Amino acid sequence: MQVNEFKPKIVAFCCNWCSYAGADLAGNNRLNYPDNVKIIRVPCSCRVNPMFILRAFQRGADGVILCGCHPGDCHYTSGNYYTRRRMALLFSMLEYLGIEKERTRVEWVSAAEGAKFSATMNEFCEQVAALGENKRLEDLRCKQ
Amino acid sequence: MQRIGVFVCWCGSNIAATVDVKAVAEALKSEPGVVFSTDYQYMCSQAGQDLIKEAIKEHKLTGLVICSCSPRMHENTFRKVAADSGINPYMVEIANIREQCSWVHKDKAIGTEKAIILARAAVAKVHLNTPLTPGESEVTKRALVIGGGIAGIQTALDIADAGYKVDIVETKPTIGGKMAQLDKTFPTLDCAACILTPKMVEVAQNENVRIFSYSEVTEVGGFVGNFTVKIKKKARYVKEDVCTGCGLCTEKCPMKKVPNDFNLGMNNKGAIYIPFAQAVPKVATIDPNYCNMLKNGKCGLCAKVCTAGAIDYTQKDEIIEEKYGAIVAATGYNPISLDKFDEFAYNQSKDVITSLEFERLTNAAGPTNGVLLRPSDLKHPKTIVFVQCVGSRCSADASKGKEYCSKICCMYTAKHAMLTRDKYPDTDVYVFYIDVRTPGKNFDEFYRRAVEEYGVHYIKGMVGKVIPEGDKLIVQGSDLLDNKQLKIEADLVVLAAAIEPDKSARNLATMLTASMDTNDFFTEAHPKLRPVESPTAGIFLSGTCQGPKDIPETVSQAGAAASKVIGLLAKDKLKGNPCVAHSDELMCNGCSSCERVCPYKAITYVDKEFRMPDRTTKVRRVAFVNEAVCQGCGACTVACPSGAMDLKGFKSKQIMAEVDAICK
Amino acid sequence: MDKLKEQILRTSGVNTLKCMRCGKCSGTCPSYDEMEYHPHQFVYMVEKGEIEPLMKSKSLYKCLSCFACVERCPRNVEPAKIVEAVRLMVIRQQGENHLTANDIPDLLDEDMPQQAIVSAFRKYSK
Amino acid sequence: MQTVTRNQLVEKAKELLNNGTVTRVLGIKKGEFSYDLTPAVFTSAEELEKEFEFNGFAAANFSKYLVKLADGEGKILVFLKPCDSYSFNQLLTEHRFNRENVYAVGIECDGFADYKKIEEEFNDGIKSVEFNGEKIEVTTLYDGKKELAFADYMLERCKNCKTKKIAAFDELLTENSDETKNTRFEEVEKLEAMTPDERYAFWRNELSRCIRCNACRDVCPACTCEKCVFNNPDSGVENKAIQNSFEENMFHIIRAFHVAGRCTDCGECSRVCPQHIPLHLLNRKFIKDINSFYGEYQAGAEVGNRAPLVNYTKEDIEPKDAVGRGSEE
Amino acid sequence: MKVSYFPGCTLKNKAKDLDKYARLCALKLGVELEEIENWQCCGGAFSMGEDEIASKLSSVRALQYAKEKDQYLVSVCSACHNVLKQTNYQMQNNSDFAFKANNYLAFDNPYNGETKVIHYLELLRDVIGFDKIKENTVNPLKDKKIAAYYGCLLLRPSKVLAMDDAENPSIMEDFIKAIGATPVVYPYRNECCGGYATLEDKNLVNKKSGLVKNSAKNNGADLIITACPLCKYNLEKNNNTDIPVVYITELLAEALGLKEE
Repeated sequence: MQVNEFKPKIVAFCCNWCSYAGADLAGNNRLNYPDNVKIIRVPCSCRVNPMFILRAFQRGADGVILCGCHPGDCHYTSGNYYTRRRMALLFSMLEYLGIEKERTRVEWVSAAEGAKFSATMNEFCEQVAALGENKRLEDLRCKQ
Repeated sequence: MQRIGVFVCWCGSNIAATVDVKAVAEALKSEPGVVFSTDYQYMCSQAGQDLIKEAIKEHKLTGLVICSCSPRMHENTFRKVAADSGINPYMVEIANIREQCSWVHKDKAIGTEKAIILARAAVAKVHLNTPLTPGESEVTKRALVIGGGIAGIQTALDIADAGYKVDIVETKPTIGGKMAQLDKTFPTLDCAACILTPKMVEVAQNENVRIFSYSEVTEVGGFVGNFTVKIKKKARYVKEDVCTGCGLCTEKCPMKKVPNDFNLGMNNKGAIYIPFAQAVPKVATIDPNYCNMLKNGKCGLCAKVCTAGAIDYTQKDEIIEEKYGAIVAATGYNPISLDKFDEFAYNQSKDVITSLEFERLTNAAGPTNGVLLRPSDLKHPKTIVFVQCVGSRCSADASKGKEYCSKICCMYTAKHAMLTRDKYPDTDVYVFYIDVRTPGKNFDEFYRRAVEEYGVHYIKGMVGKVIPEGDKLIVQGSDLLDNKQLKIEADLVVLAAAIEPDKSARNLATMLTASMDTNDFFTEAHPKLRPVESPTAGIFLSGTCQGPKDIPETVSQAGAAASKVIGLLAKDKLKGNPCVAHSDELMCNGCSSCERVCPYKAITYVDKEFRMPDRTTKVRRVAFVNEAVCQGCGACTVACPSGAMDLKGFKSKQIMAEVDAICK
Repeated sequence: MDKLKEQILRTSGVNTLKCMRCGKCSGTCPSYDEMEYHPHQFVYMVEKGEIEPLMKSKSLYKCLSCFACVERCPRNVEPAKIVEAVRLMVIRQQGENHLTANDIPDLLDEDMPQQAIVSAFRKYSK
Repeated sequence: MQTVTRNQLVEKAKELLNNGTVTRVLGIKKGEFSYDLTPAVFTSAEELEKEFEFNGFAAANFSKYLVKLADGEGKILVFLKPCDSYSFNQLLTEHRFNRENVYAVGIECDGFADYKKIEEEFNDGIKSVEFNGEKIEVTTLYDGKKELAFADYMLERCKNCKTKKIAAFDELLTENSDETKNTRFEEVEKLEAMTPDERYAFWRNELSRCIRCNACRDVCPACTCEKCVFNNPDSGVENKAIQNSFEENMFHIIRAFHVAGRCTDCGECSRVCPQHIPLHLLNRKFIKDINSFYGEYQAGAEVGNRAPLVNYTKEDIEPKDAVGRGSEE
Repeated sequence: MKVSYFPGCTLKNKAKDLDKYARLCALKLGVELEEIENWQCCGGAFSMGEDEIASKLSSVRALQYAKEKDQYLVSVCSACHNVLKQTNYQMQNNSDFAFKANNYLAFDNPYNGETKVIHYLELLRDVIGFDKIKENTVNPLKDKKIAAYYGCLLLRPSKVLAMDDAENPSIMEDFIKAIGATPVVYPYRNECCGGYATLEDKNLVNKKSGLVKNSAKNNGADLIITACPLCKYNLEKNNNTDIPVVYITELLAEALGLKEE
């Protein structure tokens, strides 16, 4: 990696039961992924309010990824089904407003999918890095 | 303003090798609100815990940030440390700098930088943490067991023995389940009825147990310790408390052509029937689909012959409502339908049967009184072929069958083969197998006896096709060890059909908000450490509804489920998870969005009077979260348009503070 | 991976690792008795990379493409596709056609439908 | 031009006041100019005669007012146009007012005029605007009297009227109709067909004009929260007045998402926007997506319907397949 | 109603009766079989190689033709039907194959498996309806005991052919009942006759066909019906058992009173 290569800021929301555990498993198995991914633990992907995602972009995140249990496997039985609808509509709207769709993502990662977690993060970072900085949604005043 | 202490763990070299722990502790010192920051080799050790306790005292800390391994490892440890030192345990946040930092990054500078950011995010969250106290709720001291097979019976008996009330709900007119249909049981070959029926009687006579036979659960509300359940008692058209079980009506009933489902349709019964001699409760039941009296008002013979006056053609379904502290699912299994496997000719020949049908054919109380006669012509079969793994171990994309191993078939097939050879030594018995799986006490020895002492021919390979030709069944299959294709002329073919959860289980799981896997087996809370609990609090699992298992395993699981139930019922009050949703009634619109997304029906609405700024009052509909039911997923918080609904421990402001800290 | 095996797997689209060695394909095969290597052996030998004996075997031309093994395989392995892939590998080689136009006249009788000839050509030559 | 006349409405209102069915009437009060109309409550026949107005500018959606007004003594009369009737049902679905306190009279609608468009035509100095059949007569200070074709000066939402069906009423003053039109997504489709850069430029141009007057929110029948998140310091998005980029980046997205699945597409937001921002194009994008992802859904079509965002099926589209689907169709 | 019709090579030649009566009967039942213009031979057997493209293009052409006419694609010959359905399935489910095939053929509108391919028997059952055949039967074959011979290609692989239960089918038996005869169910009705191996291994074919014929005869049949010219040939060449073999369409024509003597 080059030193001055653009490193996007990635916020990853992970549900406590599957994806956060999947990320832990990636750690257990020493499966590397970029350090610019920072995980926020939520009980369920359905806890993630679109406002959090907008907030992240406003504060200078370059990409936001939301990870939850696979549909049908939600710890709370149906939380991720709501997530799926909310994010389908939110991401579609962001794209409609001209925000590159590659900056947002939902991925289902189970507690057993450490490898998938790591691969997803690598891929997502690369994808966001290719787009460069998020200038369209960030609020400069929120940056220091 | 919080007084926050930051504790950076080395985890030996696990963290310290890739994260400069001292630099992290140092960097965090300058964060607002942080009054103490240090590092230590093993924060979770007794010495580490003491260090934290000391710091809490000395620096009058109000909140803790522990930079260590995943919260899934030690969050509870550190919460307990906080509680022991007089801080609310929910004032602790963990920055996961091991699994999600030191273990996935190699460069120390990078790891250190990330660890600092993660710690800052945790500090930002702790600033907004508030003390949380788990709610308490009463426990109803009565358990419900759904399913009256051996699993349900054993669970109920064990709960009753501990002195608690327990109800069994069974859809069939009698308890007993599949085990009542079996002949002998492996590997001891004692007769199923001899060991089961005393238990059936015992459960019926236990004063702590009530049996609702011919009944179904129709509605489940409430939560752990406080379930409200509606049970439909189907009309059996016989007064249960009056019928003496003499059986006269069943003999006199002129309608004789009702397929006897207890014998899997291999013989007939009357429209009024008692499933089998040792049925519990031993009362008659009328099948309304066949009874002439119920269908067109003609007959009434059973009422005439009944000396007890138990027949009541006007009986209606009855709904009973009861409260329970715990619920056990014990809904059992069924063999799969073999419609998609007709290469084995199950639908084309009467002499191709399932193993469960074979049990009835060899059972003394079965359609042939225990004499092994084949269904088509009631002749003794001289050559019998058993086919294993019919519908088990199929790949998911094979569009038929089950992916899992049904687990019991190898053993019962060995049993069938052995018993046949024992009773009818002139019969040739072949078993086609893919693998013989016999883990279990005395299991493999049992299988070996079938081969070595009883001369059962085990053939490694699978049957490709069964060809009914004349009065023979030509079984074409491969013998892989001999590299041959065999054609065996058989008189009877027995298919070890895969087993699947009872169809009622899915509907029940929805009512219980208990999760299921793709095969409709109930999911356990943890596959190893909590195998008899469902992830939904207060719901327990017993027997094959959780996965294929044999009788000894079922009985031990039934006992385990019972002990979990007893542990729950023994408590007077339950502490809940304090990270639950909470609605700010001043902001609540009463719009029902939250109620609609709640998977636990934890939200109800109340009309509440509010004082308006102009001193008038207004009654508004507002949401009320039952904290004992809420599991804290947070679906409602996003559905709520006004932001009245928030999740304790994961408040919007807390999460946004983390976002801000990360994006800084 | 062995090149031949790789080619077979690609052409057939079959994942031989899915096979649980139950032998149902061979239990069901109508040409079993005519074959030197049987359907389950095709799957197993390809998995082990033993392709050459299969390529040399007359068994290749005994498969009737009747799809019985495909239909009945509990693991959806589709053994017939493996047989076909090995056969294609052979007949795609220069001069390795199992059937040539010159062979035809001797094999014909006046009732034989065109279908027999075209399908035999499809299966036996390139 | 409206088929329903002011006098018809006044007569109906008087009748219902007189026979005691209602104690109050929700309507529009005359202003200085014909386009200067304010919703108001009338309690007597005299007030109605004197001040009740209904003309080609009377486009306001009445349903939102019921949240506050349906609490008083006796029933309140509301006249529901098709647009209003959907909002009416949606508010009932969300338990926002008590149905028993309202008497609803359904009235057909032929579309309303857009004063902003007329104003643009004449720069300044409009003295009066009168409606005469298919014509609009405008008298100005400088040019005297001019005639405009009504059809050319209709509100955008009326030109693309989604339906003329009245979805809720106690009685109908006029005929109900099943007429529907399917042109309202054309603008959205045009935007979808653009490149992300073009779309970004389009929206930046539109949203940067926002002055955060909050008129869109205040008029929106889906925005009836007891406390708006933008006014709530605890919500994390509190923002009462103009900031430089919040409007462009956040405010309108959050607002649109908040009403997604509940917005009936009544078009009030765009009608009242003093900066002429086509806000309906945000709401319609959500509606279009909802229709295409989860099946046709019209908020407020029936009371008690489950909004798409508080519902799901196990086979729902994945977000990655959803994004950008509009432009591919 | 009109449907696209793919007759196939043999029906134009050795199996003219199969073709002729298929058209006549369908017409009588209200369906016109419109022969696809310039159809090319399907190749007789479906090539299972994933990388086999050229050999499937003639089928794709026929499928595209039917798509443009917005018609069902019907064939009578079991082999053609099998090739068409399998090719169509591949066009639907293998995007790589579909992409390449479309590239080769350079259609104006790419073909992606839109056409519904049905066998003549499916046409009778699902489009026309066996009841209608019953109504139109003027010459019910009352005393005939008929064994339906499915062979392999009509049913398998059932995931793709999706016509009937591959192990215990009923479509031909129901057809036999519709024309007033009695079906004979026998275990070898879905076993292979030996197929194209007839060209070089008469012995193999003789064994396989013999099993089928014996089984039909032993179960009391006095006639075997088939939809496949190669099956018919193979069965007839086996002379161990004496039982006639006729095409389904011939039998249908007889029942409908269309058979020319």
